[in-house]
Amino acid sequence: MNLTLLFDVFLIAALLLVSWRLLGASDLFQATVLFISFGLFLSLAWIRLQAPDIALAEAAVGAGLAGVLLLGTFKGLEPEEDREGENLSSEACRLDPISPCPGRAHLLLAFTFVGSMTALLLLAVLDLPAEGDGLTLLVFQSLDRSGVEHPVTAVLLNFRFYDTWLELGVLVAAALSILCVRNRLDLRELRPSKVPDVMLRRLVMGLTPIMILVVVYLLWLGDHAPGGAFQAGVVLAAMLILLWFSGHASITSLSRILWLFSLIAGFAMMLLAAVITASWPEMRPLEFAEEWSGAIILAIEVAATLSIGVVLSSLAILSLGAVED
Amino acid sequence: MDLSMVMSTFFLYSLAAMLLVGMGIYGLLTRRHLLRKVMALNVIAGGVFLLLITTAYRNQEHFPDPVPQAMVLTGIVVAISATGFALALVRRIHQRMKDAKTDPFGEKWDRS
Amino acid sequence: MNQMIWVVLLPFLGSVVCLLVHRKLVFALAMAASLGTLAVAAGLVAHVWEHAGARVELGGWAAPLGIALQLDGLAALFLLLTAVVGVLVGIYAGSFFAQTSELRPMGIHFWPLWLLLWGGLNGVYLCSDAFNAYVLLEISTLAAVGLTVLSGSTASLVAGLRYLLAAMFGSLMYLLGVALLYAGTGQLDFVLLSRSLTPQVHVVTAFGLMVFGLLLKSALLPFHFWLPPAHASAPAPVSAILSALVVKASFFLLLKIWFVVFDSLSGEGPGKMPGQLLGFLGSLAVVWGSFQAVRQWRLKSLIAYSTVGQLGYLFFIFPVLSFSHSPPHEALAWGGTVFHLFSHGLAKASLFLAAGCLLRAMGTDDLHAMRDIAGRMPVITFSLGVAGVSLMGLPPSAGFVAKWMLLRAVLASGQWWWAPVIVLGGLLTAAYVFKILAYTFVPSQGDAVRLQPVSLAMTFVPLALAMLCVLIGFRADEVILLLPAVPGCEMSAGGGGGP
Amino acid sequence: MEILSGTLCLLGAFFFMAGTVGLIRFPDSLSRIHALTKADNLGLGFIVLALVVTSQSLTVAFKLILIWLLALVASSSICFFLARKLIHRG
Amino acid sequence: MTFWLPLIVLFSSLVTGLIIFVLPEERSRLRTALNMAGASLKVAGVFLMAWGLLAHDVVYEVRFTMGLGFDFLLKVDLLSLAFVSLSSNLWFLTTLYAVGYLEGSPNRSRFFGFFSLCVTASTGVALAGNLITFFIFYEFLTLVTYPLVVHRGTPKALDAGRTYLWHAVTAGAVLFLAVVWLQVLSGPFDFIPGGALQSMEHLSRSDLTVIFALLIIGLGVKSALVPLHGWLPTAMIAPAPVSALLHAVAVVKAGAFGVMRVIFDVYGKDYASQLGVLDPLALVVVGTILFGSLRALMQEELKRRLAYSTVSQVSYIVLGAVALGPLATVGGLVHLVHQGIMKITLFFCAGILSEFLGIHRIDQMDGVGRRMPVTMALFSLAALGMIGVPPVAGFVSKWHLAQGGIQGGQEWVVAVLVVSSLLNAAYFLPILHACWFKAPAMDFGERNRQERGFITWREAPWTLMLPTLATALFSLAAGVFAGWEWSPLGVAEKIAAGRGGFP
Repeated sequence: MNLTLLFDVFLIAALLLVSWRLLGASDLFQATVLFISFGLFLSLAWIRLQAPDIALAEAAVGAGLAGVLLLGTFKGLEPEEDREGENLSSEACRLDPISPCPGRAHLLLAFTFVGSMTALLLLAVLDLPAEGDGLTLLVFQSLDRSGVEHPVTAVLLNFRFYDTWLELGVLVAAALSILCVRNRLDLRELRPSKVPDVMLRRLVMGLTPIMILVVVYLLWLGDHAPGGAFQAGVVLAAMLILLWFSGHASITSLSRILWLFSLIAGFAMMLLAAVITASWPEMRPLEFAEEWSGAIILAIEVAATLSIGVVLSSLAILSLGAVED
Repeated sequence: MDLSMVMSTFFLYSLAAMLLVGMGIYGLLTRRHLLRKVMALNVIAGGVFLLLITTAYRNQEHFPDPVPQAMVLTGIVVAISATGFALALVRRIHQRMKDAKTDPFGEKWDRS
Repeated sequence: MNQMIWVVLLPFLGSVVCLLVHRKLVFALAMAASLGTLAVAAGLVAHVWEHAGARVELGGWAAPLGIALQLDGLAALFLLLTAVVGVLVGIYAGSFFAQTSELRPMGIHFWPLWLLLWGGLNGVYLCSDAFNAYVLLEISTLAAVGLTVLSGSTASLVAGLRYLLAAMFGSLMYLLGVALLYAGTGQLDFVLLSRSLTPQVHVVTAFGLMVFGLLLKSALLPFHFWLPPAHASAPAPVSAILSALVVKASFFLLLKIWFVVFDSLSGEGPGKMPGQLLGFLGSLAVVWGSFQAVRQWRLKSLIAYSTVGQLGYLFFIFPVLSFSHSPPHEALAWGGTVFHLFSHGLAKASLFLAAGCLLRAMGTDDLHAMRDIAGRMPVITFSLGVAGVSLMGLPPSAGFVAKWMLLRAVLASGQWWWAPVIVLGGLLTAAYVFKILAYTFVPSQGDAVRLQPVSLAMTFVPLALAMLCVLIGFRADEVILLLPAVPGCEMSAGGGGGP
Repeated sequence: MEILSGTLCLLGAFFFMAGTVGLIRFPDSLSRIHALTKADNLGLGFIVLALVVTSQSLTVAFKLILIWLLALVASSSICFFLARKLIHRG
Repeated sequence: MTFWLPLIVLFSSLVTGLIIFVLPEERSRLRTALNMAGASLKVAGVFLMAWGLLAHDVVYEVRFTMGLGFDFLLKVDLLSLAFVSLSSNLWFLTTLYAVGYLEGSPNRSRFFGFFSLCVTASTGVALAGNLITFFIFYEFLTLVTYPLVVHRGTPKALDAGRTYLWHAVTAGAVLFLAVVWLQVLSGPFDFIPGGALQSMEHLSRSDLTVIFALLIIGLGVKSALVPLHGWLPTAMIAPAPVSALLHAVAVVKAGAFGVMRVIFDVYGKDYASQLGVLDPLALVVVGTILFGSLRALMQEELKRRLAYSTVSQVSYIVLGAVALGPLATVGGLVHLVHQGIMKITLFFCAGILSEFLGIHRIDQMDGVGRRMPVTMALFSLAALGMIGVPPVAGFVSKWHLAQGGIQGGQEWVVAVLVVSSLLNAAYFLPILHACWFKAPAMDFGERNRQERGFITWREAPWTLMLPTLATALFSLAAGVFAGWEWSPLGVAEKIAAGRGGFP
């Protein structure tokens, strides 16, 4: 029995060590790589805590995409002048370009503040009731009326539909904001910085059909097992990025309107569902009739996957593409 | 899996989550390179999500509680979109610095 | 009572349509969406006028499982304020972004983001679920930062990034608080939470974390470092929106959490200390923010620092109401705060828009460069003056009514030590308002800088906002009648519809 | 069956160990990648075999094999690109 | 009808002011016509109200609840009638004067807009029915007078404006605190001739004393009591009509009027003396009178000397309110009107001298009498009035103040009056002597005629002369016909009748 305990202790020790090294690492590149391993350890933790959906999403988004974004941004920040380590001597560094540099006193102050806060948090967590099943019973009772078997998908796309809709809104807001920063609403002329070679093209040609298969499988799986819109969307994003890298036609070859539409497809579909249900005479807003909810959820999931894939791949391409303006 | 075993994993992981949050905040406050700050924020987010998933894992009799898992899924997507935006801003600022060659704040923008 | 969801649906619909439709139609459609939202908001206010609040369970699922929308007096007032300022700023933005060729592309990005932000804000005012509030705050923050960096200048990029990091940190602390609450009680809905909370360690910590996160997002003194650069470097309509509306959303949530969710906690013995702390921080903000504003020489950073100062006034409600919920000064405190919200929202929006006109006309908003503005641009000087009057709290304006009620509440509740701060704040505000006005009187000797023509809409929108400020000053009774439906007094008496 | 999958797992673990030792000990990066990909692929193969043995249904076994194949393709191509880059940079 | 008349009087100048604001600069003819129409409408309305109130005891009242616990009240009683008639008549004359004075100078529509707003404020101060409405118009007055002080935009004007602002806004803040505190303690109340607080025994005496002190500080700044008078002399930078109407009539009198309202209608004279708050105020008043006259003596510039004389003269009014004798109350009230008329004549003459002869300092005034005999005659008349020489109005008020002092058993009042009259003589007579009996030091005629470019009768144009003449005649008539029932003295006696103090 103490084997799992041993595994837990090892996992937690690894997590804490990686995050400590990650924040304390002198070299920025090393910090980025450690950040990717931190994401992987975290998804390992999710599997241990029986949250397979989250593990899928964390591995793909937390470790994969965040890593790609960080590497892309890091690559853009003139890697060579970064070689010498960041020394904590007071005059060499600055907490913030404008505010003064974190001298000894500042570090001490920060340490005491954070120390006391963490102690308070630990006390609070110890005080938490060790036993409590939250809303599980309620979810399972109304699971059959939600039109979907898998409880997480039911919660996401029916019970708390409003949250998921707003979350896609967050994605759209982020995408729009980044595009405003570039002041142009399309990606057409973004080329990968290096010319793709034949080997990569052939590899990607082979991989693409399998990845499409995986995307559809994950999407269909969402109804009754861990899977669904987010995980499928992220795999789709990975595929699109690979296509772009290898010089094939990816989302950068889409026309402006088509690209914009696919960007907000998920959000717009949910908006449509909300508008219809809100204007429906006797039904309360966002309430799906029993027999229709399964079909509606599936349609929404397809649109959500499409828009998540396009948004996340645009994020990555924007940060990796050669900044030309 | 008897009850005490479940109890200890719950406390073990939630304590770890709080330590992660503490480390993340310390990193956020003292690290000065903006890329590091973004990473620290993601570490804090990881810590918070770990706490949520541990509370979901707590009731062992039947399936773990799906609501916190849905919350974490939404949280991950929110975190990645905010991080993506922050990184795009950092890259844009640095691009603007390089063009301008001068540093609006009087010294090299990002020491490391 | 299904109209409630429309106040969130319409802006989102507008933003989606504005993104896809051709450049020429964007302004017309956006204005249609804005006016529609204003109509629905007015309908909601009328609804609250007859029968107090309303509650809708979204998706037909009962509260603990599903999410509910909660409408009460305070929310209706916030909706109305956002709608009115939103429509007027929209009209201003229409002509602001049409001026020069390099502003025009910004205009296209402005509308979808602004409508998204508006929908998020309306969502925050109606939300009654802790996690839902987190997602709404995030969508508002991201859209707000997106708007801040719209102009693409280096200063706005740096300020936007610092704003984003601070806001993300605040939201994560808030989320941590929600996680602790959920772990402790298994509930997410505000009303159900307020019924099942007992003062344990983790509940108090969650309370502290959520308040800390929201304070960071509503820029109270120690956490205000991100506000002035962000609001000063953003384009005029955006900084008007940021100062008048966005900062208030997290304050609204703070009110809801303090007086609805943790109502039992903040009442007796130990509950007094946080109230006093917030009051102290508020008074520090009032004095320090206004003092900094007096020292600024650029008009927009002066107004931005004045926001930091004026926000301090909002935090006097916590110490005043934390002593006792006895009726005499409770209605006054709520009235004072709501009036201050209205007057600050309208006056600050008017000031920023007028500053935008001056920037457009003179090419710079440095106070030294002002030459005979009063003579050549009388309407803008007049709106600057009237908005300044309302900020100072001089008679005919809503600001005066706000200060009047706040001062009476403070004195009636026996905590007289807040009164001198309120009066001192009024003095410092007078200092920087008259600093602006003094420079508009400087005559232009020979070197009269030729003023760029400023379009009609851009001159008369600040005037309309300033006039609204004065108008509300006179029609105080209607707003006060709405107040009994405010969560503080009404909620504790038994909550909304319940599950 | 238990003992078989147990031994297979141990074998797999052993190969992983070999890979990591190779990673640390070898002088230049080229040989390091070589050691790493070779050992880890083999180790993964044994772990997958162990899982196939204990898995009840055929579809699960087939999926596991598919996963192993994909992992093989991925790691070998990455090793190829890395090696090419290293040689170019010389 | 009773509801509309006060509103018409109040808003006649507001409406004209707003219209003038929008008028383009060159439409001077229309602007003058508008000004004159507004002024005459207001004067007519005031006379109508006076006739209605005095003859038929019609009650004019406008009540309008503003919100939680306070309502906006305009109420016309005898005291407000005196002040509103003073300010409306003088506004009519000063507008005429200003049209002539500012001929051809820039930004006139802005000037006249704020000018009429300022008169609206002073009318509002007069007509206010309770402390809160009084406060609203008191603050509005500060707001609209600031642009007039900084009208010229020169750095000196901006500095003067800044000092004026600091004093006025601080006073406003202190007054705001006091009004709110009083409202919290006593609940909403209106001005009652005998004093509103007498009926409320439950209020603690210490709180009331502190509130009284705060109220007096708040009002003292505007009525230029000594420690708070700093802004008045520096505000002399403003153009002559501004310093004439504002610092002789509107702003300063609003402060004195406020003090009288507080003492008579809020606390009530007897209750105030029971509280023992009147004696320290008396001390301050005496100090102001003497200090004002002494500083006036030392001034070189004509307008600064007149400013300091205003500081001491206004304290006469407060002296009237403070001294126990009923006749002193009458003296104070009547001095409110007399001082206004006489001081405005002096400022008009000073304006003519500075505008047409470029005379600012007193030592330049030798032999001016020969150059402008009529102006200097009027100046001397008003100066004699200020000193208290019998036929002119000044004597009447000083006489009543002295009588009140003796009646109330306070001999020091008579002593103060005698000393200050001597000081007045000390700083006015040398001016008169210099301008009539000394040979002209500088030649005035030629330089100015070409410069002003118009051939006039050796005096200033009629638009400037007429108002000066009118105010001088007013001050003479107020003195000679004091006995007439509707003269300022008669009205003052009626006001004092209801205000306690009569045994």
